[in-house]
Amino acid sequence: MINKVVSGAEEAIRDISDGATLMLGGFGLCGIPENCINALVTKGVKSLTCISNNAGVDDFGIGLMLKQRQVKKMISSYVGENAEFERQLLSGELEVDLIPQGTLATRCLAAGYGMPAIFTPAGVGTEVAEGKEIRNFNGKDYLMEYAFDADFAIVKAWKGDTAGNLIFRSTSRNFNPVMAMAGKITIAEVEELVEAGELDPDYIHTPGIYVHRIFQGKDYKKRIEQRTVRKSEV
Amino acid sequence: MINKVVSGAEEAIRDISDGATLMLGGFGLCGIPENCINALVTKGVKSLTCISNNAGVDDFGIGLMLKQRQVKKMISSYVGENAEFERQLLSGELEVDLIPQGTLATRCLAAGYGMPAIFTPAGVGTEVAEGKEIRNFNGKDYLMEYAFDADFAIVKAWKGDTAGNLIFRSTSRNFNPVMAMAGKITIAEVEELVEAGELDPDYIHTPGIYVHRIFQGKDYKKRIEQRTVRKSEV
Amino acid sequence: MFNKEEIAQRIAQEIKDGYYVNLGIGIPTLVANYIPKGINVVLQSENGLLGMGPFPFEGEEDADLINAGKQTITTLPGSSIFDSAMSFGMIRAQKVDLTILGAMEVSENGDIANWKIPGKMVKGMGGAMDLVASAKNIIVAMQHVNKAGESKLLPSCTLPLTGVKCIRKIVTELAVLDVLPEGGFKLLERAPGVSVDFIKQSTAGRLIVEGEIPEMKLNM
Amino acid sequence: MFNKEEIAQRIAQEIKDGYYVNLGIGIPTLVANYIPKGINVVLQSENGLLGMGPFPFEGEEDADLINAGKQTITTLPGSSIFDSAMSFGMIRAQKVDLTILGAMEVSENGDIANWKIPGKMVKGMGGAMDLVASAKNIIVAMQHVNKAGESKLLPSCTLPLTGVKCIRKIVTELAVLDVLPEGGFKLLERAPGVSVDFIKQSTAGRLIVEGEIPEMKLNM
Repeated sequence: MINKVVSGAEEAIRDISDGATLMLGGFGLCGIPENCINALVTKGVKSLTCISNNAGVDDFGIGLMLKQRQVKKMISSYVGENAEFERQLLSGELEVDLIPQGTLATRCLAAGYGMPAIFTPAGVGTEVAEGKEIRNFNGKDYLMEYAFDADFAIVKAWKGDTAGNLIFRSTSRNFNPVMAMAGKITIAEVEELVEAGELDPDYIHTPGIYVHRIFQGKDYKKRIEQRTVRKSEV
Repeated sequence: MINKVVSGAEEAIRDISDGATLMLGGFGLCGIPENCINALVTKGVKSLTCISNNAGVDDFGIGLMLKQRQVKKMISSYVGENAEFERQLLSGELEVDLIPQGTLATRCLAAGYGMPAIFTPAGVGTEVAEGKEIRNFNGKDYLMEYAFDADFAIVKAWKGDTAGNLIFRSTSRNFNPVMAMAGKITIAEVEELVEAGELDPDYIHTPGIYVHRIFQGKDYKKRIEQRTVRKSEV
Repeated sequence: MFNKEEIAQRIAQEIKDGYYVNLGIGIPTLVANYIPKGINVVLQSENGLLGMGPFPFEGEEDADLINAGKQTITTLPGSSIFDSAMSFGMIRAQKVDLTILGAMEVSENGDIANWKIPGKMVKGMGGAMDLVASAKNIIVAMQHVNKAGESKLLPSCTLPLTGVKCIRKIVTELAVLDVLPEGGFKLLERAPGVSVDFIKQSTAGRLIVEGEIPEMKLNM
Repeated sequence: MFNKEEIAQRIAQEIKDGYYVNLGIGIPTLVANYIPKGINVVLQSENGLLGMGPFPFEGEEDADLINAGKQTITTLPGSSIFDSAMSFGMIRAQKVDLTILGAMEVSENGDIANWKIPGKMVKGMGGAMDLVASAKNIIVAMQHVNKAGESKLLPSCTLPLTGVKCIRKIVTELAVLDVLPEGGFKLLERAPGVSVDFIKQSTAGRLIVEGEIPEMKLNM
């Protein structure tokens, strides 16, 4: 097997430079690559285009990069819950491209599966359709949307092996596998890194061929955005 | 959960009638829905269009349906290893549409993911491209290929639960998950049927929403087409 | 007049045995509490879960297990997890039988606006555009009039659209209405104590009233 | 002149550390036996496996574990299994570094024909059209001439094509040749005991010979 292990976040992001286009996995704060985001903040790389379903919160996730004005453009489906984001957007410091969540996911899939474009009905008849090719199949209109072209995809998995195979836990899977397939260079941080052979080949979510660098992350905070509970039955 | 269990192959295929379009999972003889094929042979339903990567061998798999002249048309990527197939093809009794294997898989995926068409470079400049729309993206030509439209998808899984969730074993996975997603009605036969809750949600290959009927098959032969071995080291 | 819980309760009656259902944020989320006993329904959460269960007990929250509203939740026996591409794949392929979501405006031809107010901070459409463009059956849960007292059932939407000609049914605090394929809000039921005239006054789009309009009933 | 094993051995030298490689049926399959020691290579089988291992020991065959040639095989530590859509997805996305396959004909502009002979029973293209249309680096392993003694390296293919302008390198029993982007077979090496003249006679397409042509060497 080919060994994809790097020492840590710093080495993993070593060649991400100003102006790069990054995909960042996660949904809300769930399943985000915490270690790599912190390393990007430390490195201070600027003018990034970030493709990520959400933009974090003020003091966590991509919000940390926004605070340092490292992000030039966000491509997301939903960017609420972030006051600094709002300030930068309204002041014109930050560009935002809002696209439907399914379109976001499928444009990642398209990149990972070598399909230059896909068709989706999402956004037909809305401002999302402006300037896009519309095509009718079987009586229904679809927009043609292009595969993403990202320099780096940065994802967070639960377990990974030295060959780059990844397994995600519960709904922290979300965008991580489709982004892992879509980066020119894919970086995976995992909660537990094991030797090749320790993961069952039948239950790999992302085959190692899609992953270029992998490392075991540390100090995961795994913050909860909306803690909703019911009373314990006694 | 919604219970998808039926009593067996006979009940599962009860409403498959003459002229239907079927998808049949498997690669070669690996992972084919043996029980349902046998039930289709017993039922004697005719003029079928079968979408399947291969056409079985003379005395096993889809070959059994061919022998009884139940198949009007095969849509496959590779149909060797079958003398009766060859005879019917050369005599004009059987129509065959040969399409690239990746195109076959991706047209299933397109159906399962609600994408009316996809773009692939496979077949550009060859007879496969005849009559098809060619489109250039980033300097490379692609064919536009349409999603399949199958009345039934019939797949074989290793384990399944009463909610229709499926897990495949080793390379018997092949076309089964993509076809499972693509049928208007999807029938799954499994080697072991368990109660909902016994399979780990993180390791489901095909979510139950795609499966309409499930049953525990029996008497699996799981024939090997090319038995290749090396001598045991003593 | 109905309150939010009652709107949710009335919508729950539209859910049939064997349905896969996607519930939006707000009133739609409440629908889960009123699914009729004895029917089997699976809730889809578009961040990648089929078989969404109730909120976890205190102390059992799992940061890795949330719904599309980012709330901590649980799974149920028979649940499955998948990635975002498959989630929206099954939505586009119409494997989800019913989508219930909120709206700012609905037009009499079934257009919906629910994601953007010009001049205000736009948070994004999330999965709403995918859901309304794909679902075969969409019910809107909303207030009949906005906070300024203006009708949200309009001849045509004034806000930026989320989807066109897609809404089939609307349940508000005042009424249950079908959106007819040929256009127009057909009044089906009125909330207890609400007159047809009041519904007429509260509906800016074309309201179709035929025969006696019964009161909404909540099956308890 | 080289035999099939030697052709495979020579091709194996083209494989670099860290490559993901797809091997077609026939001579290409033999390449697996000659991958240089000390480099790490992962074999992809397009029926849905990364990390293909050797044939199983007698009695350990598993009907559920086969390669694209339908042969029983094994996995290796670090293998992964996936469905056919993902398999061809990674092929189309050029995640596979090198594809090695057989051919009936190759033209001097890199076209390949390897799936159909008019008048004969056609078995199908399998995954060959996907592979040749997608791979960034394709080596053809074949005999220089067919059984009738006719060259298989042609000005243009006479058989129905599998793919166009896609072949980069050819290894035969006589020679190693590059297919130049601008067209033409550039002779790189000749098999031991084979003269440049003999290669010229065996090559119907435009052969480009520049300078001294070394003998193929097999790193053992």
